[in-house]
Amino acid sequence: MGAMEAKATTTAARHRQLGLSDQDVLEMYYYIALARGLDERMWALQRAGKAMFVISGPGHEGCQVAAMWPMDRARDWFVPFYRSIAACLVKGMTPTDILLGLFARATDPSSGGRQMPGHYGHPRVKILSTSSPVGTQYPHAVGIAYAAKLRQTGEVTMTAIGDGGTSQGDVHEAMNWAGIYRLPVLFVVENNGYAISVPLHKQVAGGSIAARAAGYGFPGVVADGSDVLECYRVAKEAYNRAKRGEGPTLLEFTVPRLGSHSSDDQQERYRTKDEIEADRARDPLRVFGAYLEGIGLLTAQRRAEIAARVRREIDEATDAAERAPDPEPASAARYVFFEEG
Amino acid sequence: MGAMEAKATTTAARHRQLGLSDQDVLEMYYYIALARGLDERMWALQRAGKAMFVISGPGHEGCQVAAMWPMDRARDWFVPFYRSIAACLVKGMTPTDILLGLFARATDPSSGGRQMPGHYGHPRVKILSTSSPVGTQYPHAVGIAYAAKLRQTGEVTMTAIGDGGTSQGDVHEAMNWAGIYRLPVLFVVENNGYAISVPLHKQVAGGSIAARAAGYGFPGVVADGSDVLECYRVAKEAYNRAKRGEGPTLLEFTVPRLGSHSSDDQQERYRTKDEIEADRARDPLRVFGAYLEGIGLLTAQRRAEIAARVRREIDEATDAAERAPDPEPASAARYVFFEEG
Amino acid sequence: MAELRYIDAINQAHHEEFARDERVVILGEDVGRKGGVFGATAGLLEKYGEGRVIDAPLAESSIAGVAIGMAANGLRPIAEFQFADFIHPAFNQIVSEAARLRYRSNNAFGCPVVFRAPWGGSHGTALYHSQSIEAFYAHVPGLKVVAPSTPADAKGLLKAAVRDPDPVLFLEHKRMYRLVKGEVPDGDHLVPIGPSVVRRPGRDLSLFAYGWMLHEALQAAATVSAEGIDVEVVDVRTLAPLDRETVLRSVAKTNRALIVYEDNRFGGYGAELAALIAEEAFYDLDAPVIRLAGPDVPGIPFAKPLEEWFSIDRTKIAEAIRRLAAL
Amino acid sequence: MAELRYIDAINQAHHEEFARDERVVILGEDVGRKGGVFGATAGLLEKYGEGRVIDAPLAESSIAGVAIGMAANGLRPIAEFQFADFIHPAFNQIVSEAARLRYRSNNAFGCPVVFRAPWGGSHGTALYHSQSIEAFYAHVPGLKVVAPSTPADAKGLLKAAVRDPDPVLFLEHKRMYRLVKGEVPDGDHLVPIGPSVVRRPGRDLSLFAYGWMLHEALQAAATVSAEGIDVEVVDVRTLAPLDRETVLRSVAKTNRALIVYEDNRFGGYGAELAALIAEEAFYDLDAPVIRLAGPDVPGIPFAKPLEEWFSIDRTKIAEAIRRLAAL
Ligand SMILES: Cc1ncc(C[n+]2csc(CCOP(=O)(O)OP(=O)(O)O)c2C)c(N)n1
Ligand SMILES: Cc1ncc(C[n+]2csc(CCOP(=O)(O)OP(=O)(O)O)c2C)c(N)n1
Ligand SMILES: [Mg+2]
Ligand SMILES: [Mg+2]
Repeated sequence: MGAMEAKATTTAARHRQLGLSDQDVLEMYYYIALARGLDERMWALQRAGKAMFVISGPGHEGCQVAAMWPMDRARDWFVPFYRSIAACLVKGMTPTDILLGLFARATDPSSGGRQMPGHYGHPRVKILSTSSPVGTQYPHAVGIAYAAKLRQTGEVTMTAIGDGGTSQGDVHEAMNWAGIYRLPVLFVVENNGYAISVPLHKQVAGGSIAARAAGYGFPGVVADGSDVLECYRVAKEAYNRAKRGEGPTLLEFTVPRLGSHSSDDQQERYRTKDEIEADRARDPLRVFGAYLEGIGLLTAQRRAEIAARVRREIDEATDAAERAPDPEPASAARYVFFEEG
Repeated sequence: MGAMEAKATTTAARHRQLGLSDQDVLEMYYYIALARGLDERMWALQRAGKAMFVISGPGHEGCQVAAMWPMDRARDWFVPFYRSIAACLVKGMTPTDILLGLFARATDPSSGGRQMPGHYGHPRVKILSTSSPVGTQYPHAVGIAYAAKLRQTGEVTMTAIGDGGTSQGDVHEAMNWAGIYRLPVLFVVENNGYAISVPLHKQVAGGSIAARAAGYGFPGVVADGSDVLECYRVAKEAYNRAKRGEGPTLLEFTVPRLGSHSSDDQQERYRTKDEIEADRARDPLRVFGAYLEGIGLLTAQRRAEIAARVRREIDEATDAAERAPDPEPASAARYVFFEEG
Repeated sequence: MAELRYIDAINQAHHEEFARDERVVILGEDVGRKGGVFGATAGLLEKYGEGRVIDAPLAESSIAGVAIGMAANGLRPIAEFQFADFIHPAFNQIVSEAARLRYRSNNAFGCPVVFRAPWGGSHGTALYHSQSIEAFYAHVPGLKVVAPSTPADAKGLLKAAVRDPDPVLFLEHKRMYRLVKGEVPDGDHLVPIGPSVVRRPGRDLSLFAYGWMLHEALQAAATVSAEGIDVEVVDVRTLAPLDRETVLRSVAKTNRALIVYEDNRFGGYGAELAALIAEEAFYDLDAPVIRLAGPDVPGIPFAKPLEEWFSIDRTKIAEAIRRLAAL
Repeated sequence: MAELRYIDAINQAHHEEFARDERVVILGEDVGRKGGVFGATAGLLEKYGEGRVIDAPLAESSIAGVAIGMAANGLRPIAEFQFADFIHPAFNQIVSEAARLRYRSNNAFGCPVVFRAPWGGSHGTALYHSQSIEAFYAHVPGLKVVAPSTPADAKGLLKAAVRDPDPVLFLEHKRMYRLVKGEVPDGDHLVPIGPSVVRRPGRDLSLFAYGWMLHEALQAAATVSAEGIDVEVVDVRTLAPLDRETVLRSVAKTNRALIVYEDNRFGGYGAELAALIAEEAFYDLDAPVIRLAGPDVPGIPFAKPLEEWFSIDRTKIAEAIRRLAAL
């Protein structure tokens, strides 16, 4: 298929109707590929004994990139969870930032090597520091959004959690606040059907997380996390609502979990081979790649270019992060309370 | 209106269609009047300096009596909150039991004088001990219901809370559990529009508590707490669902708060005279009395008989409770852990 | 200098900080229309409006969690818990989040939130409206805990807490709200978080207390002074971080230590004071370090005879002083 | 007598109690299909089914609260918290409800619930998978707290906890699960909740520890014995209610006390031990009561150099022993 036809196709393409340029969707694909590449790199490093622990988001990247796409990278806030690698990359963290955390280096922007890998945070790009207790981030996002509304900064806040996390009382309390004050906050739920080994039917009464939003007087929508453009469409709509002062939206993205919960888990112990296999068909990297290929945007050459760029960036990031210094032992005494610098 | 017509009317009367006998509804009216009378007595004793503190439920009695009516007084469980006087009376506590708590006597069945008034509990009639932290009782009711289902005892569990209490994370977590395991539990919410001074619109996003049940996959219904028979109808239906193993129901009863939050509160500081006045028209004692009178069941004579009986029982209870001994100081050291006896 | 009740000093501190800094907001149950169940926030809603004076939903974990988020985005929130007994649902947000945010982010994010809680035993407040919670929180690094016992300190420490870049748990003893009056300096009166203060110099023994117990202790000290026992009373008004020097200096002077607290004795805050003295002032001690504290039962019972059985008062303190002085 | 790993002893205790009493159930995250993230509950689901082995929703407050209700209606629930760090959301249910139900109901209702929590620092577990939580809960009257340090005690105390009529917080040190092996008596092996035990008799000083610290302490004691310092090591395996007699008897014998715990020093559990000794054994003491504990920072950092800076190990303990012995 020649470039001419490709162009012709894309004008009518779905992404165009959503206001996304070819450039946009190729960049979105790049981020998904980058996050996936980083992911694989981290597991390889862990298996090689160079990292103690990995928790990442294979299968979650599509909806994360799509949901982050409408956000103002510099001005809006993001309150992540441990699977939010792709979202954090789009928001402005670099592969080096991520790997500095994996190696727990002194220059890790998330925590200076103080937290386990996957606990992202970055003041400059307005990503709030992540902790481990599931659910606590939802009220934080609400507080940030309340401040934005009171101070009239126009900031939108997005936060993310998994399906299991929605069982926490904090999530209910946060959504209730956001509904009462019609706050500019997007509640993302990345539903991969499991909380470690606990399946959705033992986690979510009624089976629909999005359905709960109605109980708080704001919209809840479900989108297939493999359908990146659909995820973008609902996220963009939610973002615009927030911007217009019409309050929060709950965005439930159904995604496959393309690996074990973390490097400490073996999903084969509680999931069937068939189920794990079936999930591969829902891989957003594959599905979105197929879409771009189908409309002639992702040519074999472009695919190779992107793959090369991703590999180069990850190699460079790995070297930079490995070379970075460990924190000084005595530095552990610092920052219990405020200190200059 | 003569007895003949009265009889004639009642055969067609609403309560008959609901399967309630004339005897039933007169007894229901008696319990509402008894609870109200006790209520007034407690406030009088507090004003007279004979009680330190009162928290009660004027306006809530109708829905409480109606919701408790289908329950098996001996076999089913009740997990109350501090407004549940009428419900506890129907379940089997006596006016003396209530007043022993008001006076904090050694023989107070709820706590032996250890807790503030209004913290009901009674092992024999299966009323779980009440604490003060709002919301904690919901998971307890779920645990009781889980045990009932696992042990196949056929017990139904009812618990109650106010509109403000629904904001607590525990309430969400409890309803999620109950939905997942389809437990035989009735979640009663007595919505009087205020949490002390905080109005519903600052408390409940979306404005409907009943609407939240859908998010957990079980029915939520609203009933006017002044319409005792409607409260009974929805409660009976919910009770039957629980008995049939079809799971929980959320029952939201909208009720007037016919007084201040407690003897420590002055509602005039945050509610208008008109609003407080308007509430009186919704008094379930009045409304239900009018219904019974309208169908000729509650004749002037019967009304006088009931009033006399209520006064007599409350006078006797007051004397008995006042005469009861205070706890021994050293007894405060007991029952930190299990002790025989 | 004006004489104020404890509650009025707290109310004034709110008004002054709200006027000084528009980033200051308050969220809590009944803090708006009602002005707080104890009146601590009276008048704020009328002056500063619903945006800054927030009648929060009945959900303490979110009151803490939302405050943390507000602080991350430029506000200076005061989170009021209606009773210290009801701070427990917020334990996770305060301990896992507020106290750890700066440390875990390597100083990238801070958490300037004031958590206010009316605390301690009063008359007829029973198991759930009388709890002492300081031991749980003073043990948490990253969190500051203050417990002022005078109107001047209440005002000065609250204003200092609002301006502190880190989370501060501010404990207001309910018993003092209307009972305790005192001179409060005019103007922008600040009391630094940290220093303890000697309320009554003495030679024979050092008595350490805070909150309401300080007042019972001063009464007891007055009683026994008539008997010739000269007690030094130290007000540990900041529980964490602790002013070790003032504690150790006092013991070095008197060679005897009595620690009084109304919380359950076992593992209470006074245990840390006793442990500190036993390790750092051992060679100064002429007698055992004595603790006088609440019995180890799950709460203060309601009935008067039971409440009195539980409560530490000037009489019990005077007895403990005599006992220690005689050792 | 069989040699078992700590984790296997705990797993056995579950299986035996489930077989003995059909009222025993367990609820927690991943306790079913996965058998627990550490394998403590492996095999239970297959044997006893989903009714009694409950993969709970991810909501700790309800895990505690639902267990309390189950206990009120005739079950004997074990509530597992996946990590002690995540027990915090359940603080209110455990402290306000479980610990107070019997007292507040004047013995009408009890709360026979076992709260299990893998706790303490291990390698690379960082701020949120390494916390010491014992100080928070040992302070709560109405709650029992145990922290076994051997497989035999782990099995015997867990079985005793399941049969106890009151709530028990059962702390399992993660570091021991696979590292610590030991002989476990066959049959229905029970260890009573309460008594401490002397693990190593000695003349020169008493070292009090529990959990993983006990093993580091024993190593340190072996090291210094070569130097002629004879350390008595006491395993405080029940933290609350505390066996005061064993503690005081040991100090009366050695006249020196060293308390080791890995939690933050300030207000930690060891403070109570030190305070007890300073008050009850003062005249037995030849030297200050020394505490060796974790620094007062909000958590154990992840990076190895930082983790080592924080952690108490045999080397630091040996130094403390030498220091105290020399005083
Ligand atoms: C309060 C709390 N409880 C338990 C854990 C342990 N834990 C970490 S992730 C996880 C499962 C989360 O599942 P889900 O929310 O669906 O997110 P997913 O990992 O599937 O993306 C659990 C139980 C925790 N981190 N915090
Ligand atoms: C956890 C907790 N927070 C705060 C309180 C103080 N308090 C007692 S009742 C109440 C209001 C409850 O309102 P609602 O649930 O609507 O019940 P109502 O009193 O209106 O019947 C509050 C805030 C409490 N008892 N527990
Ligand atoms: Mg999941
Ligand atoms: Mg209400």
